[in-house]
Formats: sequence, structure tokens, C-alpha cells
Amino acid sequence: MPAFVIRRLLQSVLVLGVMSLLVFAGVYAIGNPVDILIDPQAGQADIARAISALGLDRPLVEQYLIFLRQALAGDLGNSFVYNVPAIQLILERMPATLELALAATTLAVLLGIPLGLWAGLAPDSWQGKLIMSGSILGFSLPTFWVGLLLIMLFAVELGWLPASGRGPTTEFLGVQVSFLSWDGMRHLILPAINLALFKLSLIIRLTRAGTREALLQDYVKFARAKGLSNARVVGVHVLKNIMIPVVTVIGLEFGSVIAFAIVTESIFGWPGMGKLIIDSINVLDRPVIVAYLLVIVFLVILINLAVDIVYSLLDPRVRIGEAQA
Amino acid sequence: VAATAAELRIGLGADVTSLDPHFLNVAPNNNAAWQVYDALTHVDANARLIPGLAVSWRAVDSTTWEFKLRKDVKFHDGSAFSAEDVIFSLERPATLSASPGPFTGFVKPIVAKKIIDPWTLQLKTAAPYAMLPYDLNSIFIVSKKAASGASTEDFNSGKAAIGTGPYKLSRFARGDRIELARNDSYWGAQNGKLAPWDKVTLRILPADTARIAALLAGDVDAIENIPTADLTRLKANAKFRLEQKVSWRTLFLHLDQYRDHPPHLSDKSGKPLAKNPFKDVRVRMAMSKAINRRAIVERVMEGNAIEAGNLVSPPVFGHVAALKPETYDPKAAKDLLAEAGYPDGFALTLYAPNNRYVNDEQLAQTVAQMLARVGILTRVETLPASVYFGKARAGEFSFALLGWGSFSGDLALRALLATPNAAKGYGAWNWGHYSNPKADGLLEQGFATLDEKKREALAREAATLALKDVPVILLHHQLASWAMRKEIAYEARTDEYTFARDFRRR
Amino acid sequence: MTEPTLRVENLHTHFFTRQGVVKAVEDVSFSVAPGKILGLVGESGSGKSVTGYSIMGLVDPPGRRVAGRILLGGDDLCAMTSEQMRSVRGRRIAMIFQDPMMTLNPVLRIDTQMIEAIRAHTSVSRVVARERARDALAQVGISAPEERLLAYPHQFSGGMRQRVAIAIALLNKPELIIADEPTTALDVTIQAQILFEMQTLARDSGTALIWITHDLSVIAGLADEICVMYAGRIVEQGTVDAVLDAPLHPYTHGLIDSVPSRGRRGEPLRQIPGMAPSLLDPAQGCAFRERCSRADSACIDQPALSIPIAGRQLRCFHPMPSAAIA
Amino acid sequence: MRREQTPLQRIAADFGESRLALSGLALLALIVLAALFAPLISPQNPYDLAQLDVLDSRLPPGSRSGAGLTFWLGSDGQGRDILSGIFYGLRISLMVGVASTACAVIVGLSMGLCAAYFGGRTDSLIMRIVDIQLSFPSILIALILLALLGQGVGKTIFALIMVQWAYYARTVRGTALIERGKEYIEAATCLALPPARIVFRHLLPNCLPPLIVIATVQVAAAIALEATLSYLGIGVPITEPSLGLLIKNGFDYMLSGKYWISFFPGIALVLTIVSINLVADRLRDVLNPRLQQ
Amino acid sequence: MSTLPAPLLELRGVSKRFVRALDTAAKLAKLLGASAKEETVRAVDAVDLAVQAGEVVGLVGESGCGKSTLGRLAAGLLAPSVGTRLWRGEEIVLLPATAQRDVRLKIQMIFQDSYASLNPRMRVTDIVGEAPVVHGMIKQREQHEYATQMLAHVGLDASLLERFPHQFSGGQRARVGIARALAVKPEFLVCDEAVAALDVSIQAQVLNLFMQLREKFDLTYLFISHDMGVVQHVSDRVFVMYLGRVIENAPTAEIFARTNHPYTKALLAEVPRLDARKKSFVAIQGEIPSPLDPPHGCHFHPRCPQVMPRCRIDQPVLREIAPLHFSACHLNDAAPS
Ligand SMILES: Nc1ncnc2c1ncn2[C@@H]1O[C@H](COP(=O)(O)OP(=O)(O)OP(=O)(O)O)[C@@H](O)[C@H]1O
Ligand SMILES: Nc1ncnc2c1ncn2[C@@H]1O[C@H](COP(=O)(O)OP(=O)(O)OP(=O)(O)O)[C@@H](O)[C@H]1O
Ligand SMILES: [Mg+2]
Ligand SMILES: [Mg+2]
Repeated sequence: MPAFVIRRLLQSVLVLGVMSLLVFAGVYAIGNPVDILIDPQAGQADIARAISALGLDRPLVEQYLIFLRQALAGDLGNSFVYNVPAIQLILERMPATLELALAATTLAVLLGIPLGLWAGLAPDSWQGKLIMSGSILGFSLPTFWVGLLLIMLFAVELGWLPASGRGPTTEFLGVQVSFLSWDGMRHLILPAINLALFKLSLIIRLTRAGTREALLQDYVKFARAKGLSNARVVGVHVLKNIMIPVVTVIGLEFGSVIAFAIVTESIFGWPGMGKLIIDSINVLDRPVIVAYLLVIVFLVILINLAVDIVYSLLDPRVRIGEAQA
Repeated sequence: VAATAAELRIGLGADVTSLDPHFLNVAPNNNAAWQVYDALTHVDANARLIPGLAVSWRAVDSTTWEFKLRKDVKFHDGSAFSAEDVIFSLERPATLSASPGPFTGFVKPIVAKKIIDPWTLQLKTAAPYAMLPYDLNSIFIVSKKAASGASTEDFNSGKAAIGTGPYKLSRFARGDRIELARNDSYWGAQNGKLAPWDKVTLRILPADTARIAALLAGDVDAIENIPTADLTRLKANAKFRLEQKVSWRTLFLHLDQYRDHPPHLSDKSGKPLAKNPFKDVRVRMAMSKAINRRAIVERVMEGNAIEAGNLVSPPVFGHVAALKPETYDPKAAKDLLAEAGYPDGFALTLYAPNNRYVNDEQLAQTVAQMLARVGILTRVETLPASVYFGKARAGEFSFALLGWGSFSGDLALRALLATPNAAKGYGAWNWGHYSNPKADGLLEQGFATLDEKKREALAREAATLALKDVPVILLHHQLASWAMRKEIAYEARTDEYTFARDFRRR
Repeated sequence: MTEPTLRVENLHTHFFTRQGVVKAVEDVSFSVAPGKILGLVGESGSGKSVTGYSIMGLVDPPGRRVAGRILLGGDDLCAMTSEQMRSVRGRRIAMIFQDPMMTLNPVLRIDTQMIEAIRAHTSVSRVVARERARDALAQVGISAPEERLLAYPHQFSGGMRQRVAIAIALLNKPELIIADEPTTALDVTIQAQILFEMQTLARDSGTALIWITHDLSVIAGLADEICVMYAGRIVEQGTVDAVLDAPLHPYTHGLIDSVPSRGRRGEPLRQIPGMAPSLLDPAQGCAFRERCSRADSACIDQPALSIPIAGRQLRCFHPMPSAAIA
Repeated sequence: MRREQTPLQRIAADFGESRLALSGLALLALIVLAALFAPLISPQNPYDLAQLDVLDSRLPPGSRSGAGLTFWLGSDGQGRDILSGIFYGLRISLMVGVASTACAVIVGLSMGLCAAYFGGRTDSLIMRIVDIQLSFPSILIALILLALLGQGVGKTIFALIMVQWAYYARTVRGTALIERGKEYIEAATCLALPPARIVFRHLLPNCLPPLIVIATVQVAAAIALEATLSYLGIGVPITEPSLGLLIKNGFDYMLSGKYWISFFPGIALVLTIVSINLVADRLRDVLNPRLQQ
Repeated sequence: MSTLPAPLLELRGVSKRFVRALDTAAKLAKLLGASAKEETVRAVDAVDLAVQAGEVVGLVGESGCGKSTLGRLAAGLLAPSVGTRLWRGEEIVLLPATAQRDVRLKIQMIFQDSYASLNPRMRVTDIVGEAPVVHGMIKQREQHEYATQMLAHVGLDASLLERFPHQFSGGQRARVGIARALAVKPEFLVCDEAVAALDVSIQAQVLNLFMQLREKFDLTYLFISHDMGVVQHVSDRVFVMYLGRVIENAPTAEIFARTNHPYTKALLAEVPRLDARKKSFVAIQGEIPSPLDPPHGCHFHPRCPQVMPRCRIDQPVLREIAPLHFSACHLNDAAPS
């Protein structure tokens, strides 16, 4: 376990090193926010002064070293355009994104596993085939396109649900969440469905494949031979084995759910981290970009750690700490 | 859900990054600040200067401006407003060094400040400077007491956000909304009547679809900056009202007139041209005649623009009514090209930003279509603004789209068409390096003239002189637009700002 | 003679696959008496496992029992509803599978897997069920059963897992245990331990045992009776001594001859030429015909089951002379 | 036993057994043909701005242009025929999908094989890079790369290669490690065959089936990702719209009732991805070694 | 006793250890006090094995005792951690590269899993003919004919040449594997459980084939099996392994007649035999210990019915207890020979 944590930490330090360097070099190559943001009437001297006030006139290496020194002291710098600590900005937006991602994942799991089980238990029935065809469709529809259609249909044509925004939030365990109030929930539904669709298909397919595979296993036959009821065979013996790949994939994909939230957030005007990062890229707000990457990497690592722990709980054969081949 | 009688919800089209009114000089932030603060001078719906916290101003001598301040004005915290607060506010921008878009430019000309009495203030400039009252329109007046030593966070939290404006800040949820409460002791109550809204929520909805959908779904009562695609439909919808007015932003194309071999310019087979065709006024004129501005206005902008014959739009100071938009005449354009020695045209690349102006990408493509019709093979390359402006300034383009908003014609001329001179601050955005010493002279004369009428005449003269050379290809003036529920009304503004206090119930 | 625990009569089990009907079990009949061990031998694919699954009612689709009766102490298993069948499985008949690595669910603890097997049939408390599980583990020679209950299958060696599987089979004191090649994957020394336990069990508790294997030598040491299967049919049946010492069917004879044994070191083994036929669209007549040295035109017909000697059954037109082996 | 059938024939025969997959394949074939012959079958060259007229913009399906052309699926904001736009857009989308996947496969394959065959430090080095890459969501990498690189078909392809190669490297390494442990590789070693021959003639072909499946799925994923990036405004250039960009350009008109600008390209995109996924799905079953015997 | 010629293949004191090393992270963790340790499997431990030309040597032992590893060491597929390999008395690693390759070709291996040992994507003609063509033994165009010939040797029809491995039955696949080995004209075959996966009737066919080929090509075999019956049937000499060590070796007749080591005795007693009817099985108790953590002293002592205190401490050495009969057991020291 310690070896495992250390391995992950080393890896993430590397990721961060590489990514921050890339971002630094990239942003440096493109330009600086002053060119975009300064009042057009300003003269060359004003521009130069503003650039140097932000320290953007120094050589790349020097800027990077300054950043490293401050980062090691726990300071990732202030956002150029918000003038507040970049990390604070990100953390402020994180609950919204996490809520969306969690809602989507929950939706995907709650629907995906039963549907996948159904399709796996009755692969030749029309329902099974329908579920599978549906999952291919869900797999194929680009997120942004579905988002548009959802807005078109449910917000504009039918007017059942709000088209965008987060709605009122309530405090829950110290964070602002929207799922506790009815209006907040209504705002959450469409984006969550939108974001869930791809993962839903993925989980359906995984579950189905897992079920079909498990059904062929001797241990399932042996469980039947013990005289267990069908419910127990499927609900315990099959399900527990399926959960292993499903949990792994859900965990590993959680990072990408958060990342894809960028698309959903921009369509539904959801005030999360994704929207922030796009804006920050547009104005070259480097501290925010770097802080965002840091947070994502940290989240991904945390999730991986959690996945590994859950994995070892679900699958006693796995011992945490062994290098995965 | 309809709003309660006293609540107004407005969908804003851009993110507000900070409520510190002196930190970042960008329109969305200023728009938010205008709800809470006042400046010494205000502008009316036509972008003309009117009194704000200063009731009057005059030039005492050629380098001294005197401002008479409004009495009995109270800050939101109840403290009285005085010249001390003005001095503090004028000095504060320079203390915020970490800004990529500082306000310092507006106070830079001021070399000395003098308080005559609590409601009289004198400001000295080094040289005669006519624009000072205009510049001071951009400096928000904050309470010295509340804002001393305050950080951006103090403003965002509302602690330091104490202004004299029509609304008090209740809550700022970054990236989501700004909640405001009416300032019941606002000095600017019109005819003794305060704005009808006790409470105003500014929802931040930068995505066009999100904003329009929010209006259609009734999430907000009004929105600004209507996507052109939805104008027709909104107009046809009896439940909503649309308000439009010509905005101060003009779109035009810069042409490289200083290099002999500008980049991205060649003959149609890709071989370099012998000389720079843009240096020939006939070519520039031909290109201008090739543009069907009416098609642009009707098709690309869906009526949300008017054809441009001036650098500034009609209501703006210095607009020359006599300068009409160039008429569309492809035949004449071809003839002119042939006359200039390019019967087969040539090839060029038109650069444009893709996230800066309304329909900028579409506009660039349409221009390319039209130039192609007269034989100028036009490729289009669009870039995000973050990349675009840096490259443009570095001279990487020879034919590029720019949009410009200005309070006055002479300011626009100075930035866009005056001979580049970094020391004087002339021609900072003159990407094509057009140069007309006579026009430059008129401009200089104008800026030293403190008489408004004379100054405007000089500005008009300079504009007429310069635009005769077709130094840029003018396209259109944008319209600013608002849409709202039928029951509300808003007087559309040239400066594109959305003032919550100006929404009225019908 | 006592009433047999299990009597299988004219069992047919077919797989209806896309390529055609696989007749995995054809007209199979046999019976086992309490406390007796019946050995079911045959080559790979001859239908031994499917016979076992047919008795358990666990033939996977597209397979189905198409005809026959399976009488367990007088109850016809073929006529039972699936719920009745479920209550028979594990309580009256238990089965042990070939591969000890695969029969236990890798993600469930041993105690879970044992307790659920008890509670599926008798409503006892967890505590009681647990005690019974522990006793069963001890019975199959697993030391420290209390701790072992908390382990997961992967923490056990193959031999131990197979013993756990046997313990599970014993939990409900079934009348019949079907053991499908349970020692094939194990080392000889471990195999011996398991054979020892099974033998003791049959002797002591009167449980009838069907032992499926392809290894004649195992049967020789263990079983009372033997059924030889070939291509889905039983071709010869009798007591172990009788069949091994004087095989009547040429196939049985060949099988015995191809086992390397002490007496004939270095000599070439007598081999059966060719290979086992496909059960998909089998040719008419005796399935062994192609590989049989004694076959002639008569073998184009399917031989019926005959009883050439008392207690023996045979499906052949040309039995070996009884002297051939002796 | 079917006689003398090559694995390819067997796969083809198995593949044909699913009607859904066959219709997917047929659809895909149609789409690919349409893309290949776009210049021949399109009424208009939508990339040639001189052929477009803004006066024809946003005409509903079935309208006629000023020049007498019929816009069967309507026209977009530039007066571009949507049908032609779809054909050409398919070209771009497919090209981006296929080219990026192909390059990523090649890079990933070489990396994966190297890692598996040489082992040791080479293996650790390559796999650490892969880990780093994979611990980062693909869309983020693409987003940042493109934000840094700027727009362009080539740049989009590059970004997608960067996003994808690591999957292949890891898959190939995994399969190659399993295959390398199999006895036929030992047998080849025993026969003193040169290492290069073992890698390329023995190891490589056996690592391909899972790769083919992933690659097919990834083509679809790459097309979708490109569309998403274009939607976010950082994919291909505006003058050469891919399907994603067509959708984006029409998106603003969705709410104003001019559905066709965005809807038809959307349908084309979805059909393309669905058909590829249908094929991939069946390939997965057919190539699955568990079901092979 | 006449002096024997140099054995065809000899392994001297070979050991094979598989080590799973710690990576940087694990080492760091260890520094921080976590319990990480390198895992070492002594799969083969100081084994001497000499095979005379023409001989068939049987190697038996339980699963995981290192038979396959020893077989791979013999075939040169694994390099020994310690010890040397000699071919006709010459140390192989010291030979020039081409000679080393020739030796490698002279020693071929037949694998247990005939399915996994054939490349599923190659046709039989390539499987059999590839190596001879690559090594220039035959021309490319002769490949088909050569492969036909090889198949004939193992009793397969030329019509099967164009098939793929999955189109064969188990027995046929085993034969293809043998034909592939024969194609490079080996002198020495290592057969690793080559018949274990086959049905008895097919097993008999393949065993007979081995014996025929031995005559025909003058082959030498190292025959690995866990089946005492099979080993007894084919081999001239038998090596018994337990947990990486050879604990007894002797000519076949000798070892079956005068079994010395308690483990071998137990092994023989457990083997089911056709002629042992209704026997009462009495088992050696206990499982085979893990090779990761073998018992001290004599590896067998935890299961040995005749265990003595010294067995827990001293490792018994292999001693000649009768002519050509070697055994590693402390009991032999106790009784005067
Ligand atoms: N699910 C199935 N679908 C089609 N055919 C099947 C199925 N299961 C078994 N069979 C066929 O039934 C026949 C008998 O199989 P069975 O498993 O009973 O053989 P076996 O005698 O147990 O062989 P082994 O010794 O290899 O276990 C085989 O030919 C097999 O191909
Ligand atoms: N490549 C390897 N890496 C690590 N350990 C190995 C490796 N190969 C073999 N071992 C270990 O070496 C020991 C001996 O293995 P080997 O395969 O030689 O046994 P065996 O006698 O052939 O067993 P079986 O009868 O099961 O084939 C086993 O414990 C095995 O786990
Ligand atoms: Mg079986
Ligand atoms: Mg082995």
C-alpha cells in the first residue's frame, strides 16, 4: 500500500511537471493576456508596463522557476483576470462540476447495471437486443449534439425543464449543492442526462459482457448446483463479479466525466470548472489553467486510489501494492 | 415562473470577473460596476457626455479642468460623498499593478489635483487635453472610507463595494450571478421616481443559446446581446420585445500600406507580386466597391447592423453624415482593378478573430466570397482572439478584420489611422500604417481645443480627409440589442451597457 | 438388492446449435445403489459431463433433455418444476466439478459460499449454518477450519479448494453425489487424499456416488461398477472387475490396452487408431465402427443394448472373446 | 469442420451472421463512398468561397439558389449547400478519424511492442509515459494542445494522435506480453529464428485482433472528439468545415427554427459513428478469442 | 564400469531463480518502513543432469516443482542463474555464435499445450517449414515438399498442410508440433508434458510415435511428465524432483524396484493402477509447500512419514546409494550401506 501510494505520487508529480511546463511554454508562445484585455486606446508604453507588472516579460525559464518556487510554497498565483488566487477560483467552481459528474455517474450506474444485467441474462430476447442497439446509439451520439437536442426538446419545445444554469443551491455538508431543492434538481436533470449518456452505454455494455462471461463460468453453475435461487445466483454471484470491471471503469472514467463536463457545462451554462477553463484559455489566464490541471491531476489520482481500494475490497485476489503488469 | 413585481432578472452576455471597479477595464466588468457606482461624467443613450457625480465642468485654463460635484450624494453605507472620494478614486487604479487591463490610462494625463472645496475639484494636465471629461467617464468613484486598503475580494464580497450608484451589491456568485438591491436614496431618481425593481439579479449567461433559451423559458426577464440568429424569431414573438440601437462599434478591414511585400499576398498561382497592390488607392477603392454591405447587413448580421461610411457610428461625436457607405459596384471594382494593373486580380489571406465580434467568422467568409467575385482570390483564416491580436500587432497579417468602439471620431482616428508614433500614442492600432500628415495635424489641433463644437468640426474634417483615401475598408456599424418580456421596456444604448435602473415597467 | 438411489432410464440430451443438433447423450440408462460408486468413463466429448448436468437439471441452453426418466428415490426429476428441481439440487444431489480453480466464486468468502448452500435448503440461523460448515470442512481434512472459513478461494491451493467443494457437496447430506473428474487437475498425492475421502464417505454415510473420469486407473481403484461411454451412448456396463478383466466391447478393450502399465515397459502401446467422432450429424450405426478392427457390414446398424452375461450390458455386434485380456 | 478456411474468411463469415452489423457495414460503405467521391456527387464545392453566395444563405430544404441550384437539405449561413457540406464534411471527419487513428496505431504499436519485447528499462520508460498520458482525460489534452497549436486539419490530427497513441501502446504491450509468454513464441525461439522475425511474423499478427477492435472504436471516438473540439471552436478551420463544425455553425439557428443547418450534419455524424460502432461491435465478438474455438 | 563417452547434453549445477525486484517506489516505501520484500522463487536449485546420446530420461514431480523450468534450461530457452550447459562435453556459451545456433537447433522442445504452442495465424506448411527455410536447410520453393515429408513422419496427411492449427484435433496438433521440431533435424528432444493433455487413446498414439521416431532418427529425449505410468513406460532413467531439487535418480527398473526416497515411495504408492482394484487410498498428508518460502533442510520433511530432527536442519545431498542409483535422504546415512 505505501509503495502504491508513493508510485502514484511520483507519477503525478511527473504529470504535473510535464503538463505545467507544456502549459507554460505554450502560453508563452501564444502571447499574454494584456494584449487581449488591455483597453485598445492604451499606448504601447501602458501595454509594456502592464506586461512587466505581471512578470510576463521575463524569459520563459525564469517565469517557470518563479512559478515553481511559489508553487512549492503553496501559492499557485493569482488569476490575471479575477485577481484572486487561481486555486480558490477552481475550488469554488469544483462543487458544481463534481455534483454534475456525480449525478451523471449515479444515473449511469443506476440505469446501466440493471439494463446491462437484463441484456446479459436474455441476450436473444428483443428487449436484450433493444438495449444493446440503444447502447450503441448512446455510445455514438456526440455529447454536444445530444445536449442541443435535449435543450430543444425539454426546455424550448416542451418547456418542462430550465434550459441552463444551476438553479438555487442549498448547503449540504458545507458545500453548495443543487439536488436538494426541487428547482435545483430541475436544473440538474438535463445536464446530468447529457453527461451520463455515454457512460450509461459503457456500463450497459460492460455489465452485459460481464454477465455473459460470468454465466459461462463454472462457479455460477456450481452455485446453481448448490440449489441457490436464481435471484441469489444473479444478485450475488454474478453481480459481485461484474462489479469489479464496472467499478474500475466507472472510477477510471470519472476523470473523463469531469473533463467532458467542459462540453456539457458550456452548453447548459453550468457554472463549473469546465467553463472556467475554457474562458481562461481564451484569455490566456495561465495561473488558472495551471491550477485547473493541478486539481484535475489530483482528482484523478485520488480517484485512482479510491478505485484501487474499492477494487481490492471487491476482488480479494488483488493485493494493493503490486505493480500492475 | 414570472418574476415578482419588484424583481428583475437580466441575462448578461459575458462573464464578470471582478467587482473591483478599478481592476480590469473590460466592458462586462464595467457594466456590472455601473449598477453600483457612478463616475464624474456619464454618457446618455447616444453616447454623449452628460453630468454624473459632477454637475458641471469647465476648462479654467488650457491645462486645468474644474469639476463641480453634486451635493447631498450619499454612499450606500450612508456616508457623504465628497471631493476626497474622487481624489482617492482617481489615484486608486495606479495602486493595482497586477492588472492586464488597468485603468491607469484614463488618469495618466492628470499631473495635479486640487480640492477647492468639498464639492469643487481642479485637475491639471501637462498639455491641453480636451478628452479628460471623457476619460473620467471610465473612472468609478468609490468610497474612500470603505475602499481604503481593500482587496479585490473585499469588493467581491460587498464589503468594499460601496458606491453611489442606483443599486447596492447583495451578492456576487462568480460565474453565476450578481444580486443587487435598490439604493433607495439614489441621487439620480428620475422625476423623483426610483427604478421599479427592488431586487435585480444579473445572471451570467455567456453562451448565446443558454441566454436566449433562458429568456424563452422565462428564467430571466431580459437579456442583452441577442444572437443575430434569433432576432427574426424574437421579433415575430408577441411575448417579447426587442430593443435595438446602433452601437458604437464599427467593423472594418485593415490593409497593409507600408510594406513592399506584405505577407500572404501573391498572384493567383502563388508567385509573389511585383509590388504591394494595397498601396494603390484604386485597388483599395475597388475592394471597397466589391463589398455588398447591404447583403452583409441583411444576411450575415440579419439586420442587426447598418452599413458604415464612417469610422464611428451616427450618434457618436465626430460622425460625418456626408460620408456615405461605399456603393456596391462589382463592375466598377473590376474596372478599377484592371486600371491598377490587376485585371486578373490577385490572391490574399483575410485574417479574422473567431470569438471576438458578432459573427466575425461568418463576416470574414462573406467578404471573401465578395472579393472572389471581382477576381481577388481570398482565403480566410480565423484565430481565437487570444492569438489573433498578438499576431496582428506583430504585423503578421496584411489584410485583417478589426472592430472598434469609440466615444468620439477623433479618438478613433488617432488610434486607427494616425501615423504610428509610439511616443505620442498615435496610430497604436493602425495595422496598415496608413499615413496622412494633414489629417494628423488636424487631429493634434483638435485635441488641444477645449471647445467642443470646434473640436467636433476638426474631427469631422480629419475624418473626411482620411477616409477619402480608403485607408481601411469599412463594413458596418453593429447594433446593440436587448430582448425582454413584453411588459418591460428598456431604452437601447449606443454604448451597449445594460443598466438595470433603466428597465421600466410598461 | 436394495432400491437404487438413482435410476436413469433412456436419457437423451441434445444441443440445438446453429450448426445442427448435437446428440450429446443418447439413450443412456444406469442406476446407482446407496453407498455404491459408479464410474462413468469415456473419452473427451463422449457425453459424461452432460449426463451429469442432465441429472442435475443444469444443461445450458441450447441444450435440453429431450427424453428419458431420471428417478431419484422414486421421484422423476424430469417432471419437476424448476423450483422443485432447485430444492433437489444441493440437498438430495450434489455435484463436484472438474476444475477446482473455477468452481468457487473468487470474490466470495468460503463461509458465504458454504452458508448460502445450507440456507438455500433449510431455514437455520447463520450461526448454526456456520457451525455445520465448519464441521464439513473438518470432515474433509482441512485443518483450522474456523480460520479457513474466513478465507477467499484464492488463498487455497487446488487440492484444498477441491476439498472445500466436496465439503459443500456434503453439507446437506445428499443421497447422491456426482463427481465430474474432480481430481484431473490435481497432483497424484493430492488426488490420493481426495479419493481417500470420497471412498470413506461412500462407505460410511451410504451416499451413492457417480464418478466421472476418463482415467480407467482411477476407476479401477475406486468404483464398484463401471459404465463406458462412447459418442453419447453407454457401450458397456458391469462391475469393475468384470469389465476391466474381461472387456467385451472392442472400445473398452482398446482403452485398457492403451494405458501404459508396469508389465509392458518399452513396448509399443496398443492404440486405437483414428479419433472420436463428432456428435454433430453422427454417421448411421455404431459410432465406433470407423476405428474398430472387428467392424463389418452389420455395424451399419446401431447395435441395441444386450445383456451377454448376467450383470453386464453391451452395445456391440461383435464382442471380444472373453479370453482376449485374461 | 470447415475446410481450408483462412482466419480472414472465417471472420468474414462470422461477421456476416449479424444482420445489424451487416447493415452497419453497408451504411459505412455508403458513407465512405460518399466521402471519397464528394467532389463528383456534390452539387457545389462548399470549400470554394467563390461558389457561395451569402444571398443564398439559410434557405430551407428544397429551395433554389440564385444560380438555380437546388438545396435539397437547405443552405447554411454562407449560402453553402448543406448536402455538399455534409459530403465534404464527411471527408474531413473521416480523414481526421482515420488518419489520426492510423498514425496513433503505428506509434502505439511500435511503442507497445518495444516495451513488451525489450522489457526492463525501455518498458518502464515507455509505460510511465503512457501512464502519464492516460491519467489525463483525452479531451483535456486535445483541448490544451489545440489551444496552443491553433486551428487546422493537420493540427487536429496531431492532437488526436497525441490523445490516442497511449491506449494502443498499453493494449499492444498487454497483449504482446501475454502472447510472448505463449509457447509458440518459445517454440520460435527454440527454432533459433531471428528476433525481428519473431516480433514481426509471430508476435505482431497475434497482437492485432484486439488492436483492430480498439482502432475501429477509436476511429468513431476520434470523429466524435474532433466534432466536439470543432464545436468548442478549436478544431478544423471555418472554411473547411467538418461535420462537427457544420453542426456548430448551425447550432445558433436551432432555436430560431432553422433546424436544417445543424440537424442534417448532426444526423450524418451520428450515422457515421453508429455505423462504425456497429462494425466494431461485431468485430469485437468475431475476434474475441474466447468465442473463436 | 566402462568410461562413458561425454554426455550429449549435460547440465552442471544449474539453478534458476526468478526474482521479482522492487521498483523505485517500493524501495522508497521500504525506506519509510513499509514491509516490501523481493520475492525470489528458486525454481531449480543446483541440479546436475547428464543425458547420454540415445537415452530417454524421464523427469517426474508434482506441479510447480520446477520440471518445466529445468526443461527450458536444457533447451536453452532460459539461461541458468548459476551453472553451465555442455553439449557433447563442450560448454555452450563458450562456443562461437554460429555453433551456438546449431546447438540450439539440435535441441528442440515439444510443449504441453499443443494449441498454445502453434502460432494460430500460420498454416501448417509455414509452421513446419519456416525454420528450415530461414536457416537455409532448404530452399523456399522446397518448403511445401519438405513439410509434406515431415508430416508423413508423424503420420499426418499432406492434405492438412494448408490448414490452421484450430482446425485440428488435439492429437493432430501434437503431431504438428513434433513435425515442427523434427524439421530442423534435432538430436535431442525435450518433451514437456507432451501427452498430458491428450485422451488415453490418443496419448497411446503419440507415445508410440515418440518411440518410433526415436528409432528412426536416433533421438535422445528428456521426457517430462507428472504421470509415473508414462515415465515408467518410456524412459531409461528417471529423475524425481521435489521443490526445485532432484531428490532421486536411477535407471527406471531400479527406481521402481528399489525405491529409496520416501517421497518417491509415496508418489509410486499413490499412482492409481488398472490392476489395483478397490484399493484403500492412504494419502501423504499436507500440501506441497510454496516455492517462495520452501522449508529448511530437506524440502520434503513437513510431509515425510519418516522425518527425523536432522531433516529440519540439514539439506541432504544426492548420493549414490547403489550403482547408478542416487538419492538425497538422510535415512541413507543412518543405515550402513
Ligand atoms: N453448450 C453446448 N453446446 C453445444 N454442444 C455442447 C455443449 N456442451 C457440450 N456439448 C457437446 O456435448 C458433447 C459431450 O460433452 P461433455 O462435456 O459431456 O463431454 P465429456 O465426456 O464430459 O468430455 P470431457 O472429458 O472433455 O469433459 C461434446 O461433443 C460437446 O461438444
Ligand atoms: N517466469 C517465471 N517467473 C517467476 N516464477 C516462475 C517463472 N516460471 C516458473 N516460475 C515458478 O517456478 C516454479 C517452477 O515452475 P515450473 O513451471 O518449472 O514447474 P513445473 O514442475 O513444470 O509445474 P507444472 O507441472 O505445473 O507444469 C513455480 O513455482 C513457478 O511459479
Ligand atoms: Mg466433462
Ligand atoms: Mg510444467
